[in-house]
Amino acid sequence: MANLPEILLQISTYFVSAGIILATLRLIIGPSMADRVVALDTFTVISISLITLIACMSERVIFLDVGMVYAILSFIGVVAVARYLEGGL
Amino acid sequence: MEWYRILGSIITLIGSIFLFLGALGVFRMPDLYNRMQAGTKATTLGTILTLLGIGICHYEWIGQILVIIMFIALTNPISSHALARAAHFKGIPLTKGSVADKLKEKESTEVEVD
Amino acid sequence: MDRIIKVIFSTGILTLFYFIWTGTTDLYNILIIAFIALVISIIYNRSLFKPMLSPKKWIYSIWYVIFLFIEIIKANFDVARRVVSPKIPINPGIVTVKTKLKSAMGRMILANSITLTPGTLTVDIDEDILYIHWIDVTNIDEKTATEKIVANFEKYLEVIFG
Amino acid sequence: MIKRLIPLLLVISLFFILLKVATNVAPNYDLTGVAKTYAEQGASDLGAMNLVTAIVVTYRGLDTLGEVTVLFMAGTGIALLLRRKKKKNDSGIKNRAASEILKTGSKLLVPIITMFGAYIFINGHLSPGGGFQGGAAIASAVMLMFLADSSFKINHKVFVLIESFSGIFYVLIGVLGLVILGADNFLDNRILPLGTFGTILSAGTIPLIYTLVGLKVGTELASILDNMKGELE
Repeated sequence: MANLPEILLQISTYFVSAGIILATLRLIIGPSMADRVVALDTFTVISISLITLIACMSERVIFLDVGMVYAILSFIGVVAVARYLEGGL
Repeated sequence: MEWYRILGSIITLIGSIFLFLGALGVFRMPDLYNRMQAGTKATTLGTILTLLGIGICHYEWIGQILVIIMFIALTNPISSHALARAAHFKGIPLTKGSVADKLKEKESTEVEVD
Repeated sequence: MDRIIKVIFSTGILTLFYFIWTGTTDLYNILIIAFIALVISIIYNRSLFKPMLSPKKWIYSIWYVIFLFIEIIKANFDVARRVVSPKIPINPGIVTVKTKLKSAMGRMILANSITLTPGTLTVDIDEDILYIHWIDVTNIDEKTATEKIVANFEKYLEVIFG
Repeated sequence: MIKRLIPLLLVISLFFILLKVATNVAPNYDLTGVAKTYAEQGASDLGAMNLVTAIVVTYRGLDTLGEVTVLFMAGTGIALLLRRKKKKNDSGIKNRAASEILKTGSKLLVPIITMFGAYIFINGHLSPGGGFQGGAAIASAVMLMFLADSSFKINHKVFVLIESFSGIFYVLIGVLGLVILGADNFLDNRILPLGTFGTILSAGTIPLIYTLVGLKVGTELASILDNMKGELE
């Protein structure tokens, strides 16, 4: 029972990884460009959770900085693609 | 027994299940807008819960976790709104059996500005 | 004068943000960061941070956050139900709703809240009309849709940003 | 068929990578050679908590100066190539304005992202990151302004001024090392007191240099973005 938290976190990592794989599948089969971007958005948001989980499991706080930068870049990336698609750039 | 660690990891597990369901929604839904619905809602709550659980496990990180949660909760809806708007303007259709599309009338009369 | 208050408030918010992020107790650190926050606030003159002084607004904000969190959880069970069921039960469409909110910030928060709550996604906004993708359209009439989608949020947001 | 097969292989390999990440996350403890020397002596020599920063700015400070120069050259080159005569917009395509929500959101987010960029380079000697990364974060804030407002223009005079002055001060700090501490001490960080290990005013000139590098990189990348946007119009 002592390492119950570790086991639960491990299971969460499997769920998150499965989510990433589903998003990647949609990224590949998505018929239009916008579908792929939606998949990419989901992919990056889920990745932030994965980064944080890794930070928790390896006990290193610096991964949280990485997660924040990743959040910023994913937001700006998706907005940039959206503005490009609608011809606003 | 470190009860707070168990609580935190259970919250994280719930969050990760929501993340998985969000990705499943993105994979299964029939058209772009419905995918976006599943993607945005489920990933936002999933990320919030996952991060919050880890923040409870490692309570010394809670400040940084809260800032990331705030940022995600603010940016995720904005980015999916921008994407949905662009996709609709681009003419990506709604799925068959959609009831109404009132935006089309507006876009056809939209005066493009610089 | 208005501008000075805005700059000071923006500096305070940015410093607070840094303080929450690092959790530092070093005085030099905070002073240096306050200086940088001041420079950023002066350079970036479109900042929307405004002082919110009346305690009523604060109480309503806290209530709003709790209310929104409950709505988000409801939204997720809704999405989960739809996603897991073998024949995806949807009846989608784009409807219009009208908002009474005037401030830009209030409208943004309203649109974000709509995106995060059950079955609705803000697609476009045009002054006071919001175009909403609704996963389960029950009524395409504007008045009914407004009643169903935005009325709950507006109760709080009208006070907070009013 | 092959077109479908390659993505499938990619997904399978991604699965195995994720599996490896998920099953064993363990830091690598063994160091060899020059890394060992840096790791053992860096902290006590230079007083920087983040050893990578100490290496980048002091042991390999000259290289960093070179990198900043390369970035400057790249920026200049892009400006040279893309600054053609503005073509008349006669194709009839006009820019679609961003939605109100994105505009409001960007007004809220730009100061926060800029602040985060400042955090990255101010704390370069304590946490991961440093001048280049902070500069990139600041440039991404500028990019968000471009995205939200298609008529947004940056103030070129101010940008050039900041860029030049930060470059000059960077070299000056390097030369000060030569003057104060003697030969082969270019860019030595010990011309300022090392301070208490782990606080913001430590590690000598490293925070100062990283602030300058951050400003320089941020303005350079923002100018590159501006040039590219000018080309798109």
